[in-house]
Amino acid sequence: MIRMLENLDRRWIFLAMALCVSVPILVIGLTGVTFPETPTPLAEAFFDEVDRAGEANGRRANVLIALDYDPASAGELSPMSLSLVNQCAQKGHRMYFISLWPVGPQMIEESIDKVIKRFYPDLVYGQDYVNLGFKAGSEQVIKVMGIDLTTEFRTDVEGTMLSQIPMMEGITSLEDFDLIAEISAGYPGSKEWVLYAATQYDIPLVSGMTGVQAPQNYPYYPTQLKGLLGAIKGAAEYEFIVNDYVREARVRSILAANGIDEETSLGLSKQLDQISTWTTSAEAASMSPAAKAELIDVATGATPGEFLEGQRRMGPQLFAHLLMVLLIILGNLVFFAQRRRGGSA
Amino acid sequence: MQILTRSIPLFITAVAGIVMILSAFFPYTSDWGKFAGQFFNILAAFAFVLGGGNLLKLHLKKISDQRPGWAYSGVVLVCFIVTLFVGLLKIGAYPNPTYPSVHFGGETQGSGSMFWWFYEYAFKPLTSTMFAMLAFYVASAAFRAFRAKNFEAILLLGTAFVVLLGRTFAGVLATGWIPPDSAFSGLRLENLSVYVMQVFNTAGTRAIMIGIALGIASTSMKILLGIDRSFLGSGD
Amino acid sequence: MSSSASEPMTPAQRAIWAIVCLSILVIVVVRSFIGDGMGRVYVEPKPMDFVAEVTTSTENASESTTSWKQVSTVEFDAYVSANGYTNTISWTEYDQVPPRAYFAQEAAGGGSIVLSWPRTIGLWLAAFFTLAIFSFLYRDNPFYKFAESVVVGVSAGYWMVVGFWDTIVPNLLQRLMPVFSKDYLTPGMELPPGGFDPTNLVFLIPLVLGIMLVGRLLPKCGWLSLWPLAFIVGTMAGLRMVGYIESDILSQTKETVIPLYVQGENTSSNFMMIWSTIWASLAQILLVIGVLACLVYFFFSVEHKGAVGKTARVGIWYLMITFGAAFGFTVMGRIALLAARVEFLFDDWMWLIDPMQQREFISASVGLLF
Amino acid sequence: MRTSSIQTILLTTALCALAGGQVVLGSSKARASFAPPAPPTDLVANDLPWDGGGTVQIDWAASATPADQLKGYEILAHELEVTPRDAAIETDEAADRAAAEETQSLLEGEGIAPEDARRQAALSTPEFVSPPEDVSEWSSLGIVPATQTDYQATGLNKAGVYLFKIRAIGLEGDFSAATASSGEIRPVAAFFNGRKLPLLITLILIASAVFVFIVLARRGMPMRIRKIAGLAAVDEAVGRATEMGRSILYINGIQDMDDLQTVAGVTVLGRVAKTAAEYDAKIEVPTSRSLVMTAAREAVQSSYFSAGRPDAYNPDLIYYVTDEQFGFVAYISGMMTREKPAACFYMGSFFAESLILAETGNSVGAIQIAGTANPSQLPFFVAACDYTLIGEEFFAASAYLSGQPDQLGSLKGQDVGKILVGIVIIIGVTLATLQAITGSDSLEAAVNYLVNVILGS
Repeated sequence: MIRMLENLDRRWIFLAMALCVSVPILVIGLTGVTFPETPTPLAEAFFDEVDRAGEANGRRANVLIALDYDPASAGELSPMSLSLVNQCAQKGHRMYFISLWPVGPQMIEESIDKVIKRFYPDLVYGQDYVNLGFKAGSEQVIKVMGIDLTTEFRTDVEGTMLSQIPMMEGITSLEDFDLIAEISAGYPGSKEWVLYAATQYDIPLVSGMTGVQAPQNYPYYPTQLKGLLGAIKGAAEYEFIVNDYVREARVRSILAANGIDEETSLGLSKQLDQISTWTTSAEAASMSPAAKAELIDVATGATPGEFLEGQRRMGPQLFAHLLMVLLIILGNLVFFAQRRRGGSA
Repeated sequence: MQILTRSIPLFITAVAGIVMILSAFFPYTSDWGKFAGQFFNILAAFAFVLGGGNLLKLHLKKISDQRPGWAYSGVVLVCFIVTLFVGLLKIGAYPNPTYPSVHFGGETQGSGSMFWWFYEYAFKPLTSTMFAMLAFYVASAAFRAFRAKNFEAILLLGTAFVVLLGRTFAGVLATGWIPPDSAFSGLRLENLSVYVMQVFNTAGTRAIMIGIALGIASTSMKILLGIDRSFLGSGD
Repeated sequence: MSSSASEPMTPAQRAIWAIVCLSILVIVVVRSFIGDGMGRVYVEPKPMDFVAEVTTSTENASESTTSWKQVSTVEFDAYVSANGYTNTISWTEYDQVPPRAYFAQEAAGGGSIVLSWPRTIGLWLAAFFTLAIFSFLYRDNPFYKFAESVVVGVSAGYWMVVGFWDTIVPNLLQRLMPVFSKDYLTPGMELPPGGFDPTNLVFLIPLVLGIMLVGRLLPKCGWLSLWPLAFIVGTMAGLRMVGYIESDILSQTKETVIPLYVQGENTSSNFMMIWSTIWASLAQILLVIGVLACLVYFFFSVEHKGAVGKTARVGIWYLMITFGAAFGFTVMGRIALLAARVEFLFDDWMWLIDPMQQREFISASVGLLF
Repeated sequence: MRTSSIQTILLTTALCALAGGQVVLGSSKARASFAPPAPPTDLVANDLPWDGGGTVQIDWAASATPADQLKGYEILAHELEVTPRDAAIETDEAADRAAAEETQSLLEGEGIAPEDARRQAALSTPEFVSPPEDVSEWSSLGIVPATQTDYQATGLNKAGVYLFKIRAIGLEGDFSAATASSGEIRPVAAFFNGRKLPLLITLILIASAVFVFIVLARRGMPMRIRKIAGLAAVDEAVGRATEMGRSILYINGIQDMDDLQTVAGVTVLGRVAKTAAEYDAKIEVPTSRSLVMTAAREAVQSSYFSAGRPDAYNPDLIYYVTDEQFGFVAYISGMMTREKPAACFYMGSFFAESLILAETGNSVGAIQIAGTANPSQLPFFVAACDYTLIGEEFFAASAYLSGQPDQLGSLKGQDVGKILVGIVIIIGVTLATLQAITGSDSLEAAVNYLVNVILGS
């Protein structure tokens, strides 16, 4: 047994890894079952910070969304971006997309297409969100933006001058944003935003990042980084919180539109499974059947697949982690067996 | 020649660096910092041209020498030139609907354009699959390299275990029996992994960061003073 | 090292690997003929038609301005049949739609959604590239070498194009040649008063430096690139020096100035209170010890002997725990990326799973048959 | 700005004398009505001196309503708009008169044409549109807790002119009357940004420590540096490559010359190349940035020159591959399996490719030495390479390898920096712990001063 392990071709390990990842994906894909998530304080802090943005100023918040990653890291990060945009759009924040990565504009486009165009078709480009595109120069771009944003970003991604974009009015530098939300895959990324934006101008910064960067950015939490999502686990937790929030917010808005008082609607939005029984009660008598049907659909309907990406990926994650632990143990068994035989390790 | 290749570059380095330092402290000089920053960004874009030129040179030479594998150099060149041609001339890109008569007015990477096609169906799958290969290498490294050779290595492995298990549902399963509101709830794997991150990892990373920052500060100073000029080729 | 990729394999191993490859092939072939098939992309054409509106200046008849108006297909056809194609611009954009929409359209008996050949070919190409890269895990082979050459070529070109359109044009050309840029490159820009802003002449500096940089390509002109290089290294050294001292030295020191004794937060009972105080204080104590011990490890002036050696050793322990944590997190990230690629193969290409509800459920259940 | 009250008091008392344009408003009598809370009084607003501009310090006296019956204070601001020029000159009598006087003086003193003089005069004495009477049209900068009586308004337009008002908010959300408006405040930038003073001092301390030790080293003071494991292995690795007749692969990270790790990597490359030149081993340097290629060629060429073998230098072995990370990795890993280098050096800034490179290098049986300051990649290098330079050690290595007094001196300077950091941490932690145990106010003030002013920047 040990002999066999000693001479194990690494291709067998590759095969085991391939199976550990692909089988759970197939099973979850076919059954649609995901593991439950328990959000950690870091993900909750991220959510709260986005939720609170601009509150002190009593107006719609200006949120700078920097998507600094490329397709290579999209597997880990795109669930974060989608949920971030979902939360901002539901909350009514104004979104300013930028990227310090050359391929970033594609990531921005993807988030806009998948979330805003599909689920929030009422939002208007130039009034509710704008895509400022990519700029080369890494942290220098951040530094210049801190002094004067318009010199670096002269036009949006379609070549329209910023002065012709309504939502750019009053935006002259980084300090005009209520929050910077950043999704990062490396350099330039979270660290640069912390160094040159959050530390220098004291703007609240939240960041989602790859697993690789998370350990290095923990020291910045909670002062320089107000919220931190690490790797797919952070994405899954955040996704979970945002999905709940969006569902509750929508239930409340339907109830409000139908003249249901705030207290009832608040109570109901916390107990979504009670909604369908509630619609038969006397309190709901004022609602039209169509409104009731919509309400039940929003409250209990399936979450769109886009917003479950992170949670789906936790399945393969679990099995692959177990495999890793097993491999380390096996590797060490071999090591100790060799050492006992007196062979060189 | 010495002036052109040594004195002037060193002067430029010192001036550019000192301007950047001053602009952090003196608000009136922040405009200089802004200009220097913009110049840098433009130079970074020019560097891509230099890179492309070098690529051309290298692979043309390989082809003309008929070195082994020169056919692949041909593939590189064809892909490079076609991407460049399509992207720079915006071939197949849709014009901006506000200014339909200006060919170059549209988005370079608008979805549906030819450049987008290169991105979506060649660039994206290739780079992300290269990245995904890491999952396999990580597994093989786990088997071959992560050996409990000494106490230090055991610490490394133990932490890796806690994080690997604590960050999935397995952590919840393994230590779910510890009541969440007891005195020892901190030992539940999912809490323990957060604890490890916030205490040990933070301490280690913080010291590494302080050390590196000092290293960077002193390297920067040596560069600005012209003591370290290896990037200009003076070596020792 | 016990084994390496270059060692020959036993015939049995070879056979198993052949089976793996073969089974993938069989699934692909069978899948493409069963149910709704696989790997197709559908699009909906969206005609973009524009008609010129020429307005002649009231003061000078020879001066006229042309503006373009987007019109519907019906209006456009009417215009063309009356005036011909002069003064018109039109093209067709295609929006990608989920296959579900196409199936629904077919069931309803026709519509505008069509199969997109370029995108379908692209999808298969993407799948080919994905598998070609993965094939390197088995061994180096011509497919991998081909994919490798493509990624080198395409990416080098990609970066140049993006650098040109996103940085050189807006930040350099718009400043130095505003009129030209507005007319031909970025029609949306605003011209500075008088058509040119003389302060922008300062941007000749990066232009000259940029050209010097590219001068590296010419033989004997290598020294030219030293100037821009000096500029880049200099600005970065200045920027980094301040940035790192501020953020990493001052801020991180500040974060470490914490009390070693912290009152616990859980006050539900006296017992819990003592324990949570112990846990919270212990965390602070361990943190401070760790930072100091690691700093000692990075101390270069003294040999690691005696008390210094012992402290440095504690520092190494902390570093190893840090690396262990980094390892754990990195593994997480890598696996998520692999999962994303596998999802691409199963979902977009093979149509085996359907998490985004892009197709009818039927196709997914056909997938289940395998 | 996380300004503690102690800092605010220090700043305002110390700097009030310096500030011009200070405006103190007479206190209005607090009304003893029950429904709306009493307004705060004694509003004082000042441009924060010695800042980068855009910040105004606002202080006021608490409302007569007790703090526990208030939700907080709302800070209101209004940016004054300049009256359109024509209106200012032609309709407003006072402005007209002022402008006329100014015009006259310009005409007499400087001989400027009447039209120009008039315009210039209008510009030099701007007239503002009077602020809206209704405070609900003023913009709210935020709400502070009722226990607080000061606020720093940040992010204001440096070129703008502002008015401020404060009002109290009752528990029911009802507003008190607003205070009278403050005077016109221009949040201008100072000559020096005082908030950065501690940063400047730190910078000077560290820089001078490095500088002093460099000077001492040049004067011949012996600089002893502890051994750095892994560096001795450089010669061994180069020697082995020579014996085996295979090449040495040197990867300088995947970042550009703007990353100081890359610069340090180039320095180490110079040394490795010199050894290689002496041993007559072939060294190959593929780079992912064209600027790095430029610098690497310069460094290697001069190494070959100083080793006395300029003829053996072949620039074609130092070449650019692609900027794209994985394009670069695909190339390198392919090349490694084909050419099987005997020694691999990874010195610079690495990311995800670290493991691919180290694993591939391992599988072809190369001796591997790595050095990087990217902590996330260190576990992989530590596990898969023979020697690894961790973080700062990597920067130290470039100094250590060169053996130059300058470089060694700078290492000593870095150590001084570490001692400083250690001392500050120990003092701070001791004070903070004593404060936590005793609850002493004076200790709290000391800790706050240390944390927010000295380290605050």
